Amino acid sequence: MVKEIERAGIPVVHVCTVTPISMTVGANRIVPAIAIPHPLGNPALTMEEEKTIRRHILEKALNALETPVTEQTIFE
Amino acid sequence: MSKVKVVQYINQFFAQIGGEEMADYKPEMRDGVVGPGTAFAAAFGDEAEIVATIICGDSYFNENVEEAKKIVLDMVKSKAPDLFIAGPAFNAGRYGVACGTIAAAVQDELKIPVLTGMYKENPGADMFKTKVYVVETKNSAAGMRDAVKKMAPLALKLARGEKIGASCQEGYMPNGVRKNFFEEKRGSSRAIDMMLKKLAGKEFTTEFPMPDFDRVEPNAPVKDMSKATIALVTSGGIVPKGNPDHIESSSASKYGKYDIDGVMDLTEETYETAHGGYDPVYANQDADRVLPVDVLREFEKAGKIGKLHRYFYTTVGNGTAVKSAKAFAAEFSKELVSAGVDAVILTST
Amino acid sequence: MKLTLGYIDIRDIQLSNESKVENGTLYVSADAVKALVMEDENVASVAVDVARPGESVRITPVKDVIEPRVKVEGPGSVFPGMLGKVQTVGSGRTHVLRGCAVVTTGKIVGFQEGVIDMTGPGADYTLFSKLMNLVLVIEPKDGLKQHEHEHTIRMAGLKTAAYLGELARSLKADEEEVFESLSIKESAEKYPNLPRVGYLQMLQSQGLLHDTYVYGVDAKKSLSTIINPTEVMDGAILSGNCVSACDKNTTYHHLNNPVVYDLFRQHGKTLNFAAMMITNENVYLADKERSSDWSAKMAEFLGLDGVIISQEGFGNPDTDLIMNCRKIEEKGIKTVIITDEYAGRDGTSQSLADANPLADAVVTGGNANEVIILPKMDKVIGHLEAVETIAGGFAGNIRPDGSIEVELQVITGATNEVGFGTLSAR
Amino acid sequence: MGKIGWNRPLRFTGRTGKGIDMDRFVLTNNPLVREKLQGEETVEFVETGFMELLSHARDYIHGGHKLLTHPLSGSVKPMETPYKSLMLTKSKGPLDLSSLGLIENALDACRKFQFRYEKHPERVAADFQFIDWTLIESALR
Repeated sequence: MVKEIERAGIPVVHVCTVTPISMTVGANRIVPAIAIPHPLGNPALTMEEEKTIRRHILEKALNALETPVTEQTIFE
Repeated sequence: MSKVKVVQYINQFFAQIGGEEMADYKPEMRDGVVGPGTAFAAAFGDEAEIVATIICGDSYFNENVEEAKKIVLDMVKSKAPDLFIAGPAFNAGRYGVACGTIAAAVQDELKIPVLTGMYKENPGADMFKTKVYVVETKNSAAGMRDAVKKMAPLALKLARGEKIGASCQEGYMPNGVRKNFFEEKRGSSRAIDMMLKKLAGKEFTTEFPMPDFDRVEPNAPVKDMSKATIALVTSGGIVPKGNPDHIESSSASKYGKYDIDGVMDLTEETYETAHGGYDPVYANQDADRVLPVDVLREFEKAGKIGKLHRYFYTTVGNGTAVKSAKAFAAEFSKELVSAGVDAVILTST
Repeated sequence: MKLTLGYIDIRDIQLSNESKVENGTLYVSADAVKALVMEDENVASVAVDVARPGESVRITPVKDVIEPRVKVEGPGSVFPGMLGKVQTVGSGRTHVLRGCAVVTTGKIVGFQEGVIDMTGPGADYTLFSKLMNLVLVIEPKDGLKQHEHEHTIRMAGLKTAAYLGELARSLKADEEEVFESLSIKESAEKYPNLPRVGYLQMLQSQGLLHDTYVYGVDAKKSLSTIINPTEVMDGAILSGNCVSACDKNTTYHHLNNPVVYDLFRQHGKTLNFAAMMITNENVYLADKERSSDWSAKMAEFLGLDGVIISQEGFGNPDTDLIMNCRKIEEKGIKTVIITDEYAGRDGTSQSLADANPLADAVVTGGNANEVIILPKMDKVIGHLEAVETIAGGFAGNIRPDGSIEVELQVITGATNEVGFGTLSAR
Repeated sequence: MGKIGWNRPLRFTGRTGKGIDMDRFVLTNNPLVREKLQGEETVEFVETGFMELLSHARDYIHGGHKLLTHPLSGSVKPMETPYKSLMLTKSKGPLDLSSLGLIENALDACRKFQFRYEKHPERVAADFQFIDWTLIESALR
């Protein structure tokens, strides 16, 4: 899916837990997420703490979208 | 057995009307054989007859797809043929795409068997080889004789509803449907032949290609994020509560597109996941954990991003099963482009 | 190690009061065979029957197919460690009753498959339909446990095959073939310019009806190892499995392993058949890692340029197959893998349960999910209710005219992964 | 060297050397497996279907548990037998990618088979249970 979006000419960042799968499916900008059932959250935390994590991940995602890349890159 | 009735579709060039300068030529139907039809007619002998030939300019077709499709479909319908042949298009790109498009339309809408042919690198080949039978031809019209030799027998089989063999036997491009057949040599000796070629650095053909691992070049980054429209796409199956479009939990046959105009936060009461590929408890409690609308609204308000796109797209494809997701994505990516979306955040579980 | 195979061609089997081979006919004393099989106190009864190519006969559920052979010269005897003593076989001279087989049937579990049709469309999918088959229908004593039942039928087949093989001991061979494998050093010196090709055979080893034996040892209990390819011709590897019959190796497949024979036939001409390795397909994931590590290590140690890998079974062995392939390729050694496919009835599903781009050279035995209609046969040898189970079970349907619609997977050897047949798919 | 059990097989890391104390548990929907392993192994028995059991295992893997046996063990087709037993670690760690790949591929593989086992008679169910037992037993012993 990520490849098709990229192919259409839109830069795309893939936020996902299993980064090696993201590499295999051909994502170019990758941001690691928390866990499969809750990639952008963590039910063990309070809602506010969760939101902080989510902000953090999305800031990385925006940063990835603003960064030129020439090959598959994971933004840790 | 009665004679098979065939309608053939060709472009302005093969109808000897003209080259690029005549590419705007509008669809026209002539009775009987035109151009390459002669060679097909010879190959068919008494088995089949080309009752009509439809001619259409490549530019006309590609620039007026819907209109051209409708006119050609009506023409084909009026002749009620047993089979529709488009091309062969060889390496002509726009002709190949036209052949694939119209063949797929005839097959789907008129339920008439279809066949086309083109060179393997013709863009029409990749686009249509899994939808209609596409015979692999040489890269120029000099390969007409060879193309007819492969296409004519397959055409007859298709028209008569006979069993179609494996791609390598019948000459069509592999279409993702695995078909059994008997080889001449047993498996062990085929393996040794393949090994010897591989060791010698010669070309060999695997009998089962591994799933695609191709790559797409990264696009240029977003220049000014504060003015950019960001769209959210997820393979995590987030849908409005109640799953109004009945998106299936696995092997999704469709994707969802939902309006989030004015939605600031996804709550337990309003959104849920339709995904069957993971424990849904956490996403159902708070769908922002998968589709982070809440934080992106914050960013929008703070001017970090220009705006969040009005619609989000959702599928249930999991990380490893990419088969059907690909087709959906190609479709909605077009919408994203025309809606002026600058970048996409795709979240996966 | 050098082994001469003397082939005695069998063109017919007749039940008779004396067992002998005469003018290409194998005469079998059913009484003698029965007595032999009944030596096992777990057997309640045994019926002996003959199925010939072209006859309207269906054999089911097939447990094993075994070619009668006898060791004429050289150490050991056939099926070492199982019938004979544990002694290295594979040298000297062995006689083969070519063109015939012992087929055992026995209903060990309620969902067994394994069909051999001697005529009709199903016959095209199993090369055993081309053989003269002596079929043993074995009934166990009441209450016999599945493990012992399997063992009883396995041994009955081997003993009968060895008994028939014995008839060939002093016969003159119709044809002879010599197979010689050299030591690593000798072959390297003799064929310095030929590519060194090895064969890695994967053996099913997961549990009851999923086992393979090497010199009598359950393959799951062994690490990957080296075997001399002529050893398999004397029955060093034999089958204890039959579930999902299309891609399981019977003992006949092991004795006639086509990768071994075809590599030998190219040996010294286009390649140097440098070594044969065997490995297992265990359930425990750590075992899979260990066994495939070992295969790759051996391939490197033996200085191979290429390895042909054959799989046995589907699903979980796909993981072993891809591990073996990937780890060997990562050593810079080229691989070709032989597998089969489960692409769904319509052929559109993903064929293997695992994949890797390094597996770029694949030979396939075809799609085992493809549906075939098997017409009603005049006679069924074996267990009628097995046909009903197959037909009514997961893989098939009974049609009004008595024919059954089944997937190829029920046919013994249909999509064999040592490359025994010509079936393929694209 | 010598006294700390350095030569003990790696699998036996439990306090007592008994399966029940080791870092493993059996997830099964097979009553025979529950019965056979009672008191010997940690068993989670779930009364559910084949696919559901795999999904259950998948959730464990998503939570950081590792698979110890192959989810497609056995050649009895996934949709033929209703029974499945597999082994996972009790401990949790970072997401184990090979476990994840295995379980996802297994679920994919299952979807292409048709469920037919409801047609089998009672006795066959016992056979299926037994075969499933021998498969998991081969990994435990």
